[in-house]
Amino acid sequence: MRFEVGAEAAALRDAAAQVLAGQAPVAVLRAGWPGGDPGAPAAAWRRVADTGAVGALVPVAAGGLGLDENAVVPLLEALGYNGLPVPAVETIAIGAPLLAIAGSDRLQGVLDGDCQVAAQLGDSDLLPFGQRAELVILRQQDTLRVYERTDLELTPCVTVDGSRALARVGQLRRGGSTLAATPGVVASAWWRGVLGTSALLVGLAARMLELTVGYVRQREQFGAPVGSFQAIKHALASALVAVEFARPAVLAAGWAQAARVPDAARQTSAAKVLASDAARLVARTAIQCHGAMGYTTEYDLHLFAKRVWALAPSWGDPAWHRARIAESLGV
Amino acid sequence: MRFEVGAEAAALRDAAAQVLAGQAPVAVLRAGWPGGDPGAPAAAWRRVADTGAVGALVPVAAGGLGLDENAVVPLLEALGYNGLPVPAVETIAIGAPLLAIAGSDRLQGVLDGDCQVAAQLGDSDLLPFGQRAELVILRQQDTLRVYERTDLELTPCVTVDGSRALARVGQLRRGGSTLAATPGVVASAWWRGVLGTSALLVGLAARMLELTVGYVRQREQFGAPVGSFQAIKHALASALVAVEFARPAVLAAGWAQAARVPDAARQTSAAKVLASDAARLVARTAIQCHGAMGYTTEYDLHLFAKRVWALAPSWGDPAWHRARIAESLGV
Amino acid sequence: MDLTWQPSEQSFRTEAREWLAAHVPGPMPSGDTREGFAAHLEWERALFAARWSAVSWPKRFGGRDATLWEWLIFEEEYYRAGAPQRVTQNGIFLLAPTLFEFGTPQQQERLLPRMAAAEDLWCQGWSEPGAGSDLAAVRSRAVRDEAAGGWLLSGQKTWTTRGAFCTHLFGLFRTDPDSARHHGLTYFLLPLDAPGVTVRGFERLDGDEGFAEVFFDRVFVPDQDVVGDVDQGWRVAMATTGSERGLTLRSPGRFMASAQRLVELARQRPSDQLRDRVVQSWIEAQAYQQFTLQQVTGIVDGKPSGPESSLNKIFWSELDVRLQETAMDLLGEHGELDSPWSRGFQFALAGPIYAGTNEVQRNVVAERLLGLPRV
Amino acid sequence: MDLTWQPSEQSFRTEAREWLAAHVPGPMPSGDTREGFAAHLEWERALFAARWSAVSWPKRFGGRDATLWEWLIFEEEYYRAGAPQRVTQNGIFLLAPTLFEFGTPQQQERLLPRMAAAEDLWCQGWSEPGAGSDLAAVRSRAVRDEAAGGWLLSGQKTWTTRGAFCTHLFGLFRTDPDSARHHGLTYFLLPLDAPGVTVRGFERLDGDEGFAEVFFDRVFVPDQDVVGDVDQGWRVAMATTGSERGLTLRSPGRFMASAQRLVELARQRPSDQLRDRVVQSWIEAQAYQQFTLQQVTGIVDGKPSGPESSLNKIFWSELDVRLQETAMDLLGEHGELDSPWSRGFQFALAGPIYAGTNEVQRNVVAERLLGLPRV
Repeated sequence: MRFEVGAEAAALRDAAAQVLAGQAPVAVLRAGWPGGDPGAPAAAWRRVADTGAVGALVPVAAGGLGLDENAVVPLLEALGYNGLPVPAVETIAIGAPLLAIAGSDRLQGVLDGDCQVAAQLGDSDLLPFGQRAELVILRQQDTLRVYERTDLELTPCVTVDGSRALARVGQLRRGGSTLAATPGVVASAWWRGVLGTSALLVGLAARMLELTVGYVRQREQFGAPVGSFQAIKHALASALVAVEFARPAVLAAGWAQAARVPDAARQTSAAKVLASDAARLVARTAIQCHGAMGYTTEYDLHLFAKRVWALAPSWGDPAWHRARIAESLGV
Repeated sequence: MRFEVGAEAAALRDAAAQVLAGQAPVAVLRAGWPGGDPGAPAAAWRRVADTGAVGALVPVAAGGLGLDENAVVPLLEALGYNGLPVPAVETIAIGAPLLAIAGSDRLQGVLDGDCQVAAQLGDSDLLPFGQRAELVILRQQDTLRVYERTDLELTPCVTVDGSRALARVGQLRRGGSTLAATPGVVASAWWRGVLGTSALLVGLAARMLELTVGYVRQREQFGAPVGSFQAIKHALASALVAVEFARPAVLAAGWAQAARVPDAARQTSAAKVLASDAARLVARTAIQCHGAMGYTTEYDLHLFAKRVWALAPSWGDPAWHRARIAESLGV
Repeated sequence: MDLTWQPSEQSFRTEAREWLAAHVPGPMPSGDTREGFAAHLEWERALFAARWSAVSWPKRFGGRDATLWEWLIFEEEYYRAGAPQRVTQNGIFLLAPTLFEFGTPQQQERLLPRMAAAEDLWCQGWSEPGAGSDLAAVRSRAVRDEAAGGWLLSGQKTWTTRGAFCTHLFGLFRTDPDSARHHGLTYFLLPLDAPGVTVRGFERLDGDEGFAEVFFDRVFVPDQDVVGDVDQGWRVAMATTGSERGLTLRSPGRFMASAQRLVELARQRPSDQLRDRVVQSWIEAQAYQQFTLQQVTGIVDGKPSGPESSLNKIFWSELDVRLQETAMDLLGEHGELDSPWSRGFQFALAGPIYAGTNEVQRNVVAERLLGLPRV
Repeated sequence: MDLTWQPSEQSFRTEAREWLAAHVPGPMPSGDTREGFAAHLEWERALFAARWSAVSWPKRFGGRDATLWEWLIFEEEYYRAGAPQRVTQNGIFLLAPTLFEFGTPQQQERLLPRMAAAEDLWCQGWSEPGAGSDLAAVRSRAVRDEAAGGWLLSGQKTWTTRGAFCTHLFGLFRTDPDSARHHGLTYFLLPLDAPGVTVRGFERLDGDEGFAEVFFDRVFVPDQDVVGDVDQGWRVAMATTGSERGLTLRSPGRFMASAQRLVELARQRPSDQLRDRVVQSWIEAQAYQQFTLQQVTGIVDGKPSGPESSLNKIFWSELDVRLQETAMDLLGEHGELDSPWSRGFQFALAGPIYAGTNEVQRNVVAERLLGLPRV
């Protein structure tokens, strides 16, 4: 029994975090919004790829790092914390490993960070990053198929988080090839997506909490730092509790997936519930503690809060995951 | 449009409250617990009856005050506030008016406060005050029947609120007579019970809040009154909000019943939800704000909190009432 | 208790409902964007033409002498009809009550009709940089210009809602340089095109350019545009923040209409798991209505609503957040699409912040209604 | 990450599970009542006889030298088996860690074996009248008796759990009369039958006589019963309140077992409306387990758990309240009957109060983990 991020996983996470801190400041996040230069987040993604991060789940023989879900969770938490608007979960946790299994010639471009992968494995017709990702993975019944973006009918959508580059997927689909047809492979891709999204949410929550703590320490009202008021202290303490109890649940779910334990899916559902609820609580608390400042787009907080509002209901919303757990518990 | 307790209703409430303040101090509440003298609350109830309160819904011709539900709500709020362990809702809102309609010779004893009435109009086999009330009203399918307590098989139960004198009703029933057989009359008796219980809950909540405010104003910790800490202030402010928004809902439901408006039942369900949730919130907040003091039976708070825990799930718990509202809204 | 409406009130309701049914325009861009503001101005002028823009005002200023009850009825009908947001609300609901109480007859005659007609568009200058909820932390100052018979205003205001589109501003400035906190402040009115005023709009959470910073560089304001007495601005301003926090800004009709729309959404997207939250929002909207009816009865009887208005503010703002969150949860993955619901959700998050944060409101409730010690 | 157990740990689990299955008695009255306490003492002695009463202690004091992991496993099995509450817990889980850290070898030899064997039964003397959470507000005093080689204790302690049934007390007394707050306190041990001690039991919320007031009138305590240095009692005591707040008092096994029982209750009384809350309690119990495994990994690696233990306290105590409230709601009208659930609900309400209220814990989290300013 050792519950801690292993050395390799920590090294990958730290390398990615360092690159992100240097290459993806908030200006790069803002560039992902309409009217910005989408080349900026794409360039930052290439620098992330230089660390090998995109190939975390790809076998060494195929050019990857040959790690498992234990490494993906801390990595994606770091990406969530940074907020870079790219399909990180879809590319790292789904696209790269499946392209590797399929022996696709597109794998190298993905590993190099030149090619991002969007994916919709649920029943929705909404495709995050569908306006930008070069490759798109869609589920058709029990099969996953991969398309060139240009072979699909994609209609851009206006979204709350303007950097999601969301598109609606039409019925018309040309080309494409089967990426996975084994039910187990398709299912595990879905659960890796849920896991990765949970990790992003924990990272986003940690970032917003950090921003808020910094703000309330310096901001004064009624002659004292806002952070000295007990109401603010208690709200932020509750936020920290939520984050600190969500994080181990996500790590444990990553371990459960990597170890292929029988209740890995249920643990992942629990992790998604905790991470979604924690991130939404922190978003709400952060906006409230910032006062009117949290309510502007000039200040950075909204970039992270809006990402949370997009991710919390995706990959199965908390209600969906609770219902699955209920079923497995027989209640 | 006038949303206020009318003059007659206020006079009755104030008269009852004055009697209760004098005749039913906390020692009388404690006498209702096992090992105490049940004669003490019974005697206080007779003094309440002297104000005419028991006959609030009984026509003047039958010896009552001839008032309506608008008067019963404030009266029962005062009884809830006091906490006297008697079947006030069952006797005032159900027993007395139905005995009057039935022309029963037991009415006078009820009006005089000599005879208390217990009632179980739901599907449960638990009868609050079944160990003490002289008369018992039970629902059998669509009929209400009234029994002498001694004609029923009643097994005393140990309860969290020891003053509830709860009994389990067995199958064996002797004697008894039909009190109401019209579906409308049976249904309106149920809804008066829900309404009256909601009023008791508002009164209990107000009492606990008052106790707590008094306590935190004088109690010092860390060199300052507990009530000067913002966490305590905010918790009690939230408690007050809950009470202040539940009270008008109960008054409005009382008016809706008296005016026989079509959605009176739905309004009563809403009132019960708000009153139950407010009272439980206040109980929880009050115990927390009292610290360890709230966790002893020597201090009075527990007398009111335990009553709330008994009443909130009775006469339809909040889930039941929400489900009814959902049905009526078509969601 | 009598929760029925008079025949006159019922016919007022019928008149409002019929007029609104005939005139409410289709969806328009948000009034907090530059293009949307113009469309909303047209609507405001249509309202004024039919004397619906400020129903509770005296007829001579453009109103209908409506009672407080009729005002509640109008609001109910207004929101039920899905009519547009009121871009004039800071003038009509915040400044006007102050002018009725503290303004001179000349000020009232001069300002109110133009306000009702949406000719003058008022924004408020309360918050300053570094002081949001702390309204008494005013550093913007006014220096006496005796010769010119007025004052020279300098400093900066921020978080001015729709400041970039309005024509006039009301706000507090420090007239006594030696004073602190809420002493020595004076309540001024000024046009935003006065020499020395600079307005810079910026974006709110929902992407609308709904806020502005306003800079003052020796802006001359004549004595006739001072409201109330010099150095007494705090007392004057509190009258409007009271009405902002309380009844007038958020009438129950708004939340009853939102709850009804939530119920309709839940019928379209049924969810066993969210049903109770939908019901709870409906219950709370009703409760807010009943609380308000009780409160208005008191006001009609001459009982002023003081710190009680903090109860309103806490309740409606948190009810609104819960309601909108429930809608977002019903929408699930589609919630991230730009829509009236996603905009409503983001807008609702401002509720517990503006007009005195709910933290400040809970302090008020605890100290002034429950009597808890200040220190 | 490696969330599997070693073979040695698995066989430890098997041994514990089998012993518990064979020995756990049927329902008994609460250990916080006079009759129940006697029954619990018998159970404690059975535990001791099989060396399960203090598994993590050295063997020479009656333990098994169990690792922290094995202790977690034992707790999981203990609660899963529905074994009785531990009436010895204040000694074994609060005093013993202090003795291991600050006690002399003589004190350890003299006191620990009797504690493990439930021969000495310890209660704590922390709170005083007028000071509950404020542990530093100690007014009970100890006066030096140089001639007799000891101290004379006077004053009063209250909220002493099971004080009416215990044999010994540990607590803080003021040895420096000129000191204030947490200075000048000393940590004393004494038998409750010492001359000058008066114990008065009183009732908790759930009706059990689980609390006591203890009065001291010049009670002599020899120097050998002082723990740590004179006037350094605060530092000594903080070691035990740390363990009270954190890991040792509330291991995850307890909440996993409660969540499992809640799931079983929900299967018996299915409710569409409460299902999500049942699931949420189950999720939170798992999360508490995972958090603890992470924390214990750190402790095993030598990273001390300081203010982080406030996170534990907040989480488990509020999880417990939500879990028990859900059970009460599932029971509906039957919830008011005296039952393990209704007792568990009332007991849970003490969680956010004792061992440092959650208000104090949130202050600690905000100030020491988030670095928010104290003033």
